[in-house]
Amino acid sequence: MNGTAEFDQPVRAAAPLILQLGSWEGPLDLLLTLARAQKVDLAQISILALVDQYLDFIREAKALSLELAADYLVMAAWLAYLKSLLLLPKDPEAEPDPAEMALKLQFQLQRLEAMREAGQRLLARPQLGWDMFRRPNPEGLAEERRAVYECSYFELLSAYGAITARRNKSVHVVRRRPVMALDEAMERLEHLLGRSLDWTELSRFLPNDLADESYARSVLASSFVAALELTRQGKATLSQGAAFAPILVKARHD
Amino acid sequence: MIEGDDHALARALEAILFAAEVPLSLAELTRHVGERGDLVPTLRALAQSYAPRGINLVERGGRWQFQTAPDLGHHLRSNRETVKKLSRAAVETLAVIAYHEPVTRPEIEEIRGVAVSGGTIDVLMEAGWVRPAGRRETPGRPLQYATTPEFLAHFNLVSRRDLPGLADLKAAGLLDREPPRELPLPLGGREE
Amino acid sequence: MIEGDDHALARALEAILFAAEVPLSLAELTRHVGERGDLVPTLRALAQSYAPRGINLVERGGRWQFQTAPDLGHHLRSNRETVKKLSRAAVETLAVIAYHEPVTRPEIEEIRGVAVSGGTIDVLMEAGWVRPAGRRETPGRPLQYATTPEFLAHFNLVSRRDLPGLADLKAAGLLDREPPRELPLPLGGREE
Repeated sequence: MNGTAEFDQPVRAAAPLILQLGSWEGPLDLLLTLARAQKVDLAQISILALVDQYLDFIREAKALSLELAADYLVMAAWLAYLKSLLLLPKDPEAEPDPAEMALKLQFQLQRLEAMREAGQRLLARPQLGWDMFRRPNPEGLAEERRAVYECSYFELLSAYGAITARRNKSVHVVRRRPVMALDEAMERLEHLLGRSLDWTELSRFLPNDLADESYARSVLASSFVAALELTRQGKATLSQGAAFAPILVKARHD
Repeated sequence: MIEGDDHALARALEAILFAAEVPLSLAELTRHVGERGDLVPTLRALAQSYAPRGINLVERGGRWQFQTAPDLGHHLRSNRETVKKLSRAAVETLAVIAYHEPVTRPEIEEIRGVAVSGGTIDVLMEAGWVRPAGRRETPGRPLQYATTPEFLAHFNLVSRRDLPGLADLKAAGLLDREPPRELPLPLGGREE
Repeated sequence: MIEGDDHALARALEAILFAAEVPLSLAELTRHVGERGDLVPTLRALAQSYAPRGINLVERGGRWQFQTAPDLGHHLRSNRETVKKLSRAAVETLAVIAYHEPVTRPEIEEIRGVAVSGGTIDVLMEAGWVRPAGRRETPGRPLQYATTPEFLAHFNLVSRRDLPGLADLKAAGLLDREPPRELPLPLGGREE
């Protein structure tokens, strides 16, 4: 295979082989360099020739007792395996399919070369800070943070409602007083009426110890309503001589 | 745009002045473009071509520079709006002003039953909803506050008369259902 | 120059872009000029009016900026510019990310056939050209990398579609993860 001769040239030509080795970025890079030496489109590359060149290179490096990174040896083993598969009569059952393995290797080489070229084409483009320049010290744009306040109509109205309620409640709390409930007043009045047979002023049925004026008013009110209610129930009779005259009450037993 | 031979020179001058860190004198410009004769006519023509634009080329004390057109300063600030919720104190103060305007700060405090900090009214003025509305002609001449048209617009009101009355608020359940304070008690035997 | 109503908008955009510290997106421009409808037609017209000048208005990765025309670099490069050389590994890695983004580190390593040292991606991120772009939703959730608007701006690209040879590479299947099946395989000695 003439590949060996071709490959010998660039490697031997350069000064120390060890430096050459270090200049490759891994086995794929080395393979790409060897493939380029075939001077054909990568799509037309002879994979078998490429494998031979790679294996020759590794053999030479070993003969010179050069330290080879493990991945170079792994690639060599893999390529030797691929070569043996490719040379064997075609086995349709073979897994993996050697043709596909070779195809993948070819794809990887093409792809790496494409990315390498793309990188060079990028670098060849006009670049900021070399070809184009921006303003070095722009004034900048001031940003004013303006607060926008949010408040719904409902919040506004319920706030006013709350204020109004608070004012009313505060007045009410001050005047809060003990009251006599209607039930209590009825029970009490009915009980007292049972003991008395004559007309009696309603006010005389009220408790005597009404020091708290507001409680007195409550007792008076409840007792009056209790008297009305007992009358309605037919348990009492009410009488009043004139407007604002004392109210008289009497038990009714019929 | 400038035509002919001057075009290349004008382009170079534009780029140089744009990328310069400081305004440049004629000598400095010449150093960049090389000896090209008098640069002033080209600079003048360039300045004229920029005159209607938002960027102008100007000469100040013999140095040339690009700058933004002087009338566009307001565009160089942006307003980033941040939405803030009004504090409860602010909402209440706003409500009192709306219902009682024109109203003085002591009056607001009396109605709310709490002291009103100056910041609270400031916030309402910043929001554009409250404005000072003259002084009350009473001792101390206290400042009065009232709402603004923006206030009506924000709450979608045609006028302040659109604000619901106390009865409406009550019907809407916005008032506590405590009894009003002065309920006459016509039971007076004893008091009358 | 742009005529009529658009003139005021064009002037404002010129001034804003001139004063801006960084290239601005449409959203940022809108924040400065206020809601004025679609800004793109005005920006395009403005860019066209600057095309023959020494200063150009360009869109790079969806952001707009002024810069000097690319052919005038020789007037502007003084001794202050020092070119920072990218290593070959960094250039290749940048190309792999730009043409394959979003791409994970194992994918970069597979394409380059060699482990990517941490420093390589760091250098690209430090330059502001590459950014982490979320995780791939596959086992291990590997981090993905992509290019930035600053990358496009640096290499004078309007968008990724402008990457040199992108369409050809795509058509050749070289940006796929796997080799295309129908790719012909001239297996050297064996087939000849």
